[in-house]
Amino acid sequence: MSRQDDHEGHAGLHVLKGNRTPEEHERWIDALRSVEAILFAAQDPLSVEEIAERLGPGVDIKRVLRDLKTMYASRGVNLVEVAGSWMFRTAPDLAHLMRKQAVETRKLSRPALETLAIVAYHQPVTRAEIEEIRGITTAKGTLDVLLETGWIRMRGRRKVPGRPLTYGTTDTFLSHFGLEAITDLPGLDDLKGAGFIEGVVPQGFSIPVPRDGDSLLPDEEPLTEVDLINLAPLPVEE
Amino acid sequence: MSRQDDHEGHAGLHVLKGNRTPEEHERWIDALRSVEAILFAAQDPLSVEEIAERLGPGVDIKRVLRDLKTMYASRGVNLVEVAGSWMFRTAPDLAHLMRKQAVETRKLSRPALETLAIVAYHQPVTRAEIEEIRGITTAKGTLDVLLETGWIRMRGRRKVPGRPLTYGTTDTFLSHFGLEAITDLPGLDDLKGAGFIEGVVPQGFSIPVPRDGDSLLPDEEPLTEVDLINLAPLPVEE
Amino acid sequence: MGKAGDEDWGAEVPVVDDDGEGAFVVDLAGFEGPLDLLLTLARSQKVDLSRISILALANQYLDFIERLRGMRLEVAADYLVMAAWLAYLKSRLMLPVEEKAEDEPSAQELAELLAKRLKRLEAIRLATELLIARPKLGVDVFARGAPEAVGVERRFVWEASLYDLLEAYGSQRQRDMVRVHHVRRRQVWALADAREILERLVGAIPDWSPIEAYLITYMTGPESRATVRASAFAASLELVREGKLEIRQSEPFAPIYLRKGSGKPDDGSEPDTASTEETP
Repeated sequence: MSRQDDHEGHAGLHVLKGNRTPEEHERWIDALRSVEAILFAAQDPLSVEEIAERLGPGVDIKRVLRDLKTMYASRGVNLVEVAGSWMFRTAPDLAHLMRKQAVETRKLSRPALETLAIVAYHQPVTRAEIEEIRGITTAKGTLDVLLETGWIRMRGRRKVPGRPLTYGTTDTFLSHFGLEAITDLPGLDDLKGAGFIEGVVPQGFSIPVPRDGDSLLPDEEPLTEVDLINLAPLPVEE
Repeated sequence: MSRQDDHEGHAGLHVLKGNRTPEEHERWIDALRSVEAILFAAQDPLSVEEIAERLGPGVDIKRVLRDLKTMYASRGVNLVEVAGSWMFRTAPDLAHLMRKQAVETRKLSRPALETLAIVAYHQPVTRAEIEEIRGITTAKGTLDVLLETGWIRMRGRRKVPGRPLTYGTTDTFLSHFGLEAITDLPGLDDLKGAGFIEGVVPQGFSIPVPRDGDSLLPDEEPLTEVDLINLAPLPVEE
Repeated sequence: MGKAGDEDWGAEVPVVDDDGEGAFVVDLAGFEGPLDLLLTLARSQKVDLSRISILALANQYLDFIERLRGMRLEVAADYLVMAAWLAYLKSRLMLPVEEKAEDEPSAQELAELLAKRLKRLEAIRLATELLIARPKLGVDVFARGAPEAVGVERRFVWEASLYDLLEAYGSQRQRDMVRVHHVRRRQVWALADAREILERLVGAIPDWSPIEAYLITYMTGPESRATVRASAFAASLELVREGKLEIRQSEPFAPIYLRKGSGKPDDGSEPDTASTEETP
């Protein structure tokens, strides 16, 4: 299988040839193959930096990723960006074929899902705020379960009396729900359109723009070391 | 990215269109995508039967596999058959990307340094001779480490009972220690002058003039091919 | 409500709990709190939540709670708190517009706040739906099933300077010098040692015995034989001169015999002593 002279063999690659010299094209093919192999082999998403580290310098990895994404868009496996990192995944429309692959996953209850959504859309959010939105006391276990899934985390403490803990989502959350960034949350525009983002509603009634990133807000303070020890979620019993 | 009408988007798939009706072609594309996804997500290689079980009837899986194999032949990932089962694997020529090079700087241990110095001054020298000079048993690992540094090499075998291996230094040794030739190693007077040897040197104490050159001495015989295979240094453990 | 753990994983929630005192507490399963119940009731009005009649909603809620109580079921406290609050709101809404206190919201404002809270809950419910409808990793879409691990290839760059090397060699050979010196001392039988040993041994043996018999235990190896013999012989001559030992050899290279001397210093008349020779 000589890569150099068999045009047909390049399959998907040749469609992206463009206006390159044969040498440039060859380098391009090499870059595509390399990134393809690195990402295909990996189970977890890889950042551009991680790919670059493996490839060495001189490759425009972002362009390669864009081309690969296009090439794979119609395939059974797609290249997707998740939380700034890239990974191959099976195409969503083939989910029916994959049922067998699915390990028995525990389904989160409604309250837990709702709490997760509130953390996602309102982060950073305190337990009291979650309860205010849901109009119900949140069982301590619910947040523990969510912490255990690795989808939410304790971000810090709100600088108000009582210094309540603030919660936010993790990269694992983004990865699980196939979100490139927290701003990609579905329905965000609808929520904004309904006037919940802007300050038209009274204090404490707004659905804020979900904030990305790990950096604390001005009204948050970091967790202390003691917090980190005491708050480590206990394993949830089966 | 509509799969149905975007020809370009099919990337590798359209080259295999052949003489099919649009409907047949669509079914064919579906089969390719499905097998692609199933194999990608599978934890172990899958047999034709296992794939068939997932896909349901009516698909010529062997042909699908053959087509996928052709499509992927030039790619960074290949479809390979292993013991009658199929799996995606990164292309063999990209194996170097699947390894991370971790370069660690290590200091030679004291015994290794001493042994190296003895090899340098006394070469060609056998292990027994090194032990006699050091007055201590030399661990097998010490010589292995030195062989791994590339600074010493096995020269041949001494023509005495037991045919012990003889060791000598390499060109890498010279270049690492900034020596033009092995004869540039300082003699007794220089060592004394530099304070490496202090006090009164007893009668008969001498430091050999290191012998240069790759050619074997009259009492050495070359390594055999069997030696070269058996003596290949094993990687040094962490 | 208020249960940890299993419930969060979608376990069955009991509809009715026995509180242990015979009365049944309606857990209002299916309703996640009074706000959720209100939202459900509001939806049944089938109008935009922002134009909903809070008054009508309050009535529905109060009716619902009343019906439960009519069935002599105990209703969880927070539902009752909401009922009380709604009854209060209803009474204020039905009164003619009162004089508004500065720091207190009007009944209309309270109604609007409630409507907005309901709308917000509904919005987050919708968002939850959208979120869980997304293809989920490990459920709908799958990552690489058999990832190829990246092998870490450790390469060591060894470090040593010429200084290190020479220092190692120098001190090694220096140790060597000291060690060699010790070994020589052990291997040479000093004259004094030989004399001392011979004196001790000969005293114990009354008759002629070959010198080898005395020395055999000290000749531990071929390399020590010469030094032991030489020193022992030299020492024996001295002892003969002092009269502490007699020595005899029948002919050159014949075995040398020793015996205890008379104790008087030798006068040189003994003929045998002259013709002895050291084994080469």
